[in-house]
Amino acid sequence: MSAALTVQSVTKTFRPGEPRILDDITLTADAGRITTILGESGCGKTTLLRIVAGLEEPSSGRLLIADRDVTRLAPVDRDVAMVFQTFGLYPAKTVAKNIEFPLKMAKVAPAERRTRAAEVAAIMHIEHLMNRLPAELSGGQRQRVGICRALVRRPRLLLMDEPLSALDPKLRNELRTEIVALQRAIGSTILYVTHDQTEAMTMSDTVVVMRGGRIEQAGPPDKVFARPASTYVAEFLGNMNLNPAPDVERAGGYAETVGIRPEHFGLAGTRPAAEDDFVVSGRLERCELLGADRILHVRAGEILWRARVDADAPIGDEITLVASRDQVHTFDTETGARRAT
Amino acid sequence: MSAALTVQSVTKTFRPGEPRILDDITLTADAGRITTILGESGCGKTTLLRIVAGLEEPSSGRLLIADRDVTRLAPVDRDVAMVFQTFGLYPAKTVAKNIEFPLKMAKVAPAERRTRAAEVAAIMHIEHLMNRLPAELSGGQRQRVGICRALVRRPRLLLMDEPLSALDPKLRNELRTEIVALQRAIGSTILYVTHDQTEAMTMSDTVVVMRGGRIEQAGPPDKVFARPASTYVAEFLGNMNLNPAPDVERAGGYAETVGIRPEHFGLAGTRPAAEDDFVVSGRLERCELLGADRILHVRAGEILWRARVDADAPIGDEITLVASRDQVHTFDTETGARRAT
Amino acid sequence: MKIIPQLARHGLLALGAVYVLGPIALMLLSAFTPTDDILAGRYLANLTLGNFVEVAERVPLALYYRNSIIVCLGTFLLQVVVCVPAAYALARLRFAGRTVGVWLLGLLILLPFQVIAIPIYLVFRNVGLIDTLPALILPFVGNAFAIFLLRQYFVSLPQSMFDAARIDGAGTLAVLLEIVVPSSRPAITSLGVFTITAAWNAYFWPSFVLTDQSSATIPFGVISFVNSDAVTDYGPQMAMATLSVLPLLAAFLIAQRQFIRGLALKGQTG
Amino acid sequence: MSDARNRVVPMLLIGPAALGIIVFVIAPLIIVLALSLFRVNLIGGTMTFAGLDNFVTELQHPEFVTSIRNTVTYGLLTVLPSLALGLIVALAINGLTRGQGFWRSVYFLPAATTLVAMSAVWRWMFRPDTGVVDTVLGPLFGLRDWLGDPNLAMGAIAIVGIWHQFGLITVLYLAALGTVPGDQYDSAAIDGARDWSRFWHVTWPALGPTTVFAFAVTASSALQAYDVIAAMTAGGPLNSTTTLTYAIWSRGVHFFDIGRAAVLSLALLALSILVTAVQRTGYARRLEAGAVR
Amino acid sequence: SPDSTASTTDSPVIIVSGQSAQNGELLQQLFDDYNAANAAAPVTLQMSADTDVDTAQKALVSLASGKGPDAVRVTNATYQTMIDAGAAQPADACLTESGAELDRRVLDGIAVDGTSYQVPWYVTPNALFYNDDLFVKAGLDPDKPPTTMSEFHEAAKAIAATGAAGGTAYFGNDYNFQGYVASLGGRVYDPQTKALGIDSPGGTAAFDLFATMAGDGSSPVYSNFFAEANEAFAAGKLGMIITSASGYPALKASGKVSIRLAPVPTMDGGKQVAVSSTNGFVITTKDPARQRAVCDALQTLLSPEAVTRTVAATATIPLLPSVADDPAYLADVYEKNPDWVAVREQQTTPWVSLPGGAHAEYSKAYVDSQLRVLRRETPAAEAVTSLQAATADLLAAQ
Ligand SMILES: Nc1ncnc2c1ncn2[C@@H]1O[C@H](COP(=O)(O)OP(=O)(O)OP(=O)(O)O)[C@@H](O)[C@H]1O
Ligand SMILES: Nc1ncnc2c1ncn2[C@@H]1O[C@H](COP(=O)(O)OP(=O)(O)OP(=O)(O)O)[C@@H](O)[C@H]1O
Ligand SMILES: [Mg+2]
Ligand SMILES: [Mg+2]
Repeated sequence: MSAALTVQSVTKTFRPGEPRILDDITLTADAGRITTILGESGCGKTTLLRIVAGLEEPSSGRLLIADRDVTRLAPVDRDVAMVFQTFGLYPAKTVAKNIEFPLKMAKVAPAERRTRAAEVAAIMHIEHLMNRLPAELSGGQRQRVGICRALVRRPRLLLMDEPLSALDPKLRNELRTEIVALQRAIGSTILYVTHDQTEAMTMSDTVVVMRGGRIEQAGPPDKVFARPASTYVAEFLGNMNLNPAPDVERAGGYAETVGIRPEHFGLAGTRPAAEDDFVVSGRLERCELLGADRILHVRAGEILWRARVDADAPIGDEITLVASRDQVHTFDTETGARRAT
Repeated sequence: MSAALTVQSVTKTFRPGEPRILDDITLTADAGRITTILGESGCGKTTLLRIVAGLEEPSSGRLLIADRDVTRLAPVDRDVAMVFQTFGLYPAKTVAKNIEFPLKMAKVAPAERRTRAAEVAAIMHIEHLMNRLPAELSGGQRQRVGICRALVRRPRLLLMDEPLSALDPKLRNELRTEIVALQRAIGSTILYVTHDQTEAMTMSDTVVVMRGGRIEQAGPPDKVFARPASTYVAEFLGNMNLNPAPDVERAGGYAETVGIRPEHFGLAGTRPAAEDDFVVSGRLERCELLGADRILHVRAGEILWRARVDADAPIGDEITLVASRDQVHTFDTETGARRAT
Repeated sequence: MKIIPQLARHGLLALGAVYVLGPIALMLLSAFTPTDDILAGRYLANLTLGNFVEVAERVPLALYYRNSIIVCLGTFLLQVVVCVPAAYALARLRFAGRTVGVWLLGLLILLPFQVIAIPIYLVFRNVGLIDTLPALILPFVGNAFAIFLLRQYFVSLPQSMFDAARIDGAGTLAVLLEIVVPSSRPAITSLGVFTITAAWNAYFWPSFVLTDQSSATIPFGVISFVNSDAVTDYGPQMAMATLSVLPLLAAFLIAQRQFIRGLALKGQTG
Repeated sequence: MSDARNRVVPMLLIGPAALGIIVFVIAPLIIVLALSLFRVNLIGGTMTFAGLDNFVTELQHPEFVTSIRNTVTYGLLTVLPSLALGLIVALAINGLTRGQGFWRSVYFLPAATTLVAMSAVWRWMFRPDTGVVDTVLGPLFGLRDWLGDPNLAMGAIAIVGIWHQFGLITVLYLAALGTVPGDQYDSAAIDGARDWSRFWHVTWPALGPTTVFAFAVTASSALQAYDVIAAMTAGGPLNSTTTLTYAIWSRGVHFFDIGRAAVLSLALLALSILVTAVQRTGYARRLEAGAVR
Repeated sequence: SPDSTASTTDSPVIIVSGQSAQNGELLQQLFDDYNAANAAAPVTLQMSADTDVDTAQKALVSLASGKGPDAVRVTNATYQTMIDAGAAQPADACLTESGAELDRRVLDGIAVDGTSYQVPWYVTPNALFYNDDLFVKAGLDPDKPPTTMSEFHEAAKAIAATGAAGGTAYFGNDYNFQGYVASLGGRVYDPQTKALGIDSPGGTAAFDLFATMAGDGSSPVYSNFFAEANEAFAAGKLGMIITSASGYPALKASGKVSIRLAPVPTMDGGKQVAVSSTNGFVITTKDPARQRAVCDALQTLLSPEAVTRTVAATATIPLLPSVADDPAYLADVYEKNPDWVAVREQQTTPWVSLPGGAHAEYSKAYVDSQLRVLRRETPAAEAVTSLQAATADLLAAQ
């Protein structure tokens, strides 16, 4: 698979002497795929995207887009487009004018501008809004205009910075589906920033988890989910229970953390048990209904475990949770790194 | 259970002649419980809360707080407090001064003000921030200050308007837990506006689903989830599949919509089948990994069904989904209303 | 790589600064140079404070300063007391006549004071306010421009803050004193700059209503060195100009951060 | 929250300011109108009804047309140049990576000076032959004795007027530039808009409200131009710098003719209403809404 | 307040003076000495740099509002206005009582319909000031200053040829002009007959002279005469200037030029005549007791000592002829400044002003006409005609 984008050892420091905002980032985004960047607030996601777009310069490192070195090129010459979290629409222009703007700057003839704008507007279902001003649109509509404007130039690479986070959940679901459909339809390469786990899991071909300016883990979402490289990743993707390992679980004499996903717990007795199952008993402290499921908060001494079980599973006050051994992850408490198992 | 708040036939029109923003709203909020108001953007949630707070006057109808008619009382005389989505902190006052402000207005002596502010600050873990200005706080910290300010007067009724929507997901999880814990601890009555389904489901004792200024359905969250009164509610809570009923499912000659939650579908053969099971077969169009589960998008002719199945369930290209009859909801296609079954 | 355009900008600005600072520099240089040297173009050849001494001997500086300070602070403080509530009401309260009020502001903001100077002068003459400090203050207290500027800022304050205050039990006065004023420091500062600058510099109106020294303000000091029909004393004239300009310059440099924040307009005139 | 309270509170808040405006603006406006119909003897303290005499005399007097023309000229010479200079300097400063605060202060300094005092300095700079202006600019443009030349005096006054106010416009624009959403610039960069397009499509629309406000500030100071003129030219030479405001002063105070000064005041009022009307035109409204490019 | 009857004389006597740059220091000294000698009703001198016209107007306004000063400094440009406004009180009694034997020309100058309304301080004729050095440089004999306007013009041309500015015959108002009109037998305004004589042979000849000299470069054109001409002369850049003798100290102050004085050159075909303006004080208080106190204060100005100090400082005409040659008083001064004698002995005609409020506007109209003539925008004949017409309108409107 060819790399649409290669980021090589990119480092970014805003002010000399201050810590690195990006620290030796190397990644590739495959052509025609969605690569998602994930990580806590302030970890450098936006900065990385802006460097790829050419809105910021890297302090060191190189950028290749389709094997061409673009490190020193102006944004417009990189053949990238970007969708901003805050939309970045031109408030004084109608929707049509907003979408046509990149073409106008590229000196495309007016007639063709209109045709191409109409085309992308149709894909995003906003044909009927072309004469409105941004102020007259809802959030979801605005974001669709932003996407249209990014698409109209048929860029090789599409950058999206938390494009859905300002929207309400219903719109978010809708647009998520539309973006994926669109990407399938036109086969573009997308670099997608989010801190929403669901988005990362459902949309992407590759996830890149960032932390404090470094890449913590990268890979296909199911692989990352199945074998998180650290407690940070484990907590971020899937909200894993992370608790000190019971004494019996410790090995080699150093502190360990065990991680078990809430959905991997079962109620004792409702499933076949194995010899090496991980078992916890405790008191039910709280029980949250989540539609078809329930989250049980079970306290065992100092420690609180969450388990996701069927909404209609029978529960009492005292609860025993069971997880199979291969669903138990262990991490070094000090560094948070995954223990080899 | 006594009613902390009763809203009787409240109607609101902002400008004469314009449509009603609130249309004959009647509801009660039980004392010591959390009542959540849910609904799409613009449906009138905030307006209702502002009327309860006394920030707007109802065009008609009555409000009772603890059985006292407060319809004409000033906000401060209603013994309510409110937490705003945008925090509404006083930027020129320190955290301590912000929290003490309601007490100052109530002419509480300075010494007592300090004690009580320190008390609530301790509950919300912001004791160490008391001398900061709001601009020096993170979003989550600001919202906690907002909650403290609302609590310090020990109001009978606490109104919260999307208190978490401006925050990032991690903080949101944290504060959600804190708010519930707090409510448990001090037993206050909370009227909580959100459009986040998870919040509504996990926190509330009662949910009220609004639509276009009217109450569409109200009740305990599990009841509402189990028997949504309309397609609107069904879609809003749990993102139900809503598709035209197959011909055989139609009854009485009028158009019907069937609704099945993705998680109520199973793969044919992996579960015991019954005579009257609802069965769909189709081609797998897309498959989204969602951590421990997978969302299958199955196309049967024009119609697309989503099913949530175990991540490790074996799947092929052609898929048959099965749902038991009692998990199939039917709605009038025209009105969206639930068909009696 | 961005060094060149940056330097070009600095160069351009430095060029403009010749126009901007030239007169000020010339004034400062001349103030410390004897008149003869000034006429001969020999600045600072014989550094002297003599010009200032002469100013101090010829005009009652202390009186001018006192009057100017009273007029500036008086106008500003009264303006705040009078205009802040009005601007708050026009920005934040719903009441009959609000639209008309805002509209009227837009109209009055461009009304030159000179149009109405004569009637005010006649009235003041009849009530004996000629040659008094209140005559320099009163006409500017209820000021459309001040209300406009403040309203503009109040409109941009978040509604939730006002809602919170009402729920917290703050009455109108408490909202004004505890919430509006502390949150509006930038706007009030910029109003202060506008008002104090205007009052400090005002010459038209004072030259209307003042006939003697007792209430004369700083510009009179300057004018007294300008209007003579004998040979002009440039040295003392520039010294006087310097003395008149310095306090404001100092005040601006101190207040500028606040001031500039208050000038960021967001809303509309309405 | 009773209805009565709803009505009383705003009135109490507005009251003092309204009173001030009624007493010191509205009432005087009415008095001006009345005064224009009287012959006023200030010293004797008598007023006699004069009908339209004042209008007839004043409208026939060359001073009337001259002062209106001069006021308009001064406005044309100062308003747009001040806005343009202010904008250019603000853009130059805004693009700096360091030194913004320094240049902002430098350019604002004139606005913080006493105009009467600085007029004295300027007058001296404009001194014929020996002044800085004549010695430096004279050889370049062949112009001399600006203040003594009826054709140049207004230009000199305008140079001082612009000097005094464009720093304020700069600061206004700088403040506005600070609030232009950065994401629009980012969009523009990605969309391929370079310098001029970026200014025209992003910056200028965002500066709309400030431009309208700055116009109001400069236009109103143009209508009120007095201090520089009083200190530099006293309306001369040959009335070439006699603006309406200066004419009102000289007619009313210097020549003791209050009735005719009132007529001039009315002319100034009409002019300011005209400017306000211009400000309310579609273009200005769209500019203000940030919808012009 | 000075007008309140209760406190007639126990509050200080307030005297207002503009023109502080013109002998203001001397005036202050004279009253300081008076105050030192007589503490009973001390004088507070409110001095400003305003022009005489502005001073009078402000004083009139304050008088009308009931809180005016007790006395106001006037020149001939404002004297009539003060009388017409009813502000000036008769001063005959005060003058008589002082026992001062005033110069006839002074008394003529201040009498209006047989009554004097002011206590004079000095009488200043205009005179030719010239720069000794520039004369020498131009090859002219400094001991033989021009006596006619033709000679003046020639001398100006000679000086201009050296690169300096030649000479100015015009002035910042119609002060010089009135003398030229008189030189050819006319009168700009006759208070008795109310006849105007701007449009007269003298007026036309004067404007002609201004235009010709400006035209051939022998006279610089100053649009702001007072500031520019004085400064140029004091800086040694202007050869000759015809101005008020009282300007002497200010012009002398720079110390850089050797100033010489001579009588005003005669208009060609006319007689030698200078214009005199009386600088003095009108009593404005109506309270007899205060009038007394003011009179007492003003009488110091009429003492031989005061006259000596004044003349020594200003080169003006002594109010008291008797002190001129008195060795105890001015004899020394004149010996040291022989030029001054001729100036003192010029024929003079009093500078008249138009009645009431008309004067200020006339004065401005005059300066504008003169400037147009100097700039040669308007021919002299046309200028006098239109100025006379405009002035007639002003008089009619009174
Ligand atoms: N222009 C800048 N100058 C200095 N520091 C900056 C600048 N832009 C970003 N930073 C800092 O760099 C770090 C990374 O910022 P960035 O915006 O890339 O984070 P992010 O991962 O996008 O966070 P979020 O999820 O909140 O958007 C932050 O600490 C931020 O404060
Ligand atoms: N002051 C007002 N004047 C006129 N209309 C208003 C006013 N406030 C709200 N509305 C209208 O009332 C309707 C309901 O608004 P409201 O703010 O209550 O919605 P909401 O349910 O809180 O929406 P969201 O989820 O977006 O916050 C909207 O159509 C809104 O435009
Ligand atoms: Mg970001
Ligand atoms: Mg809302």
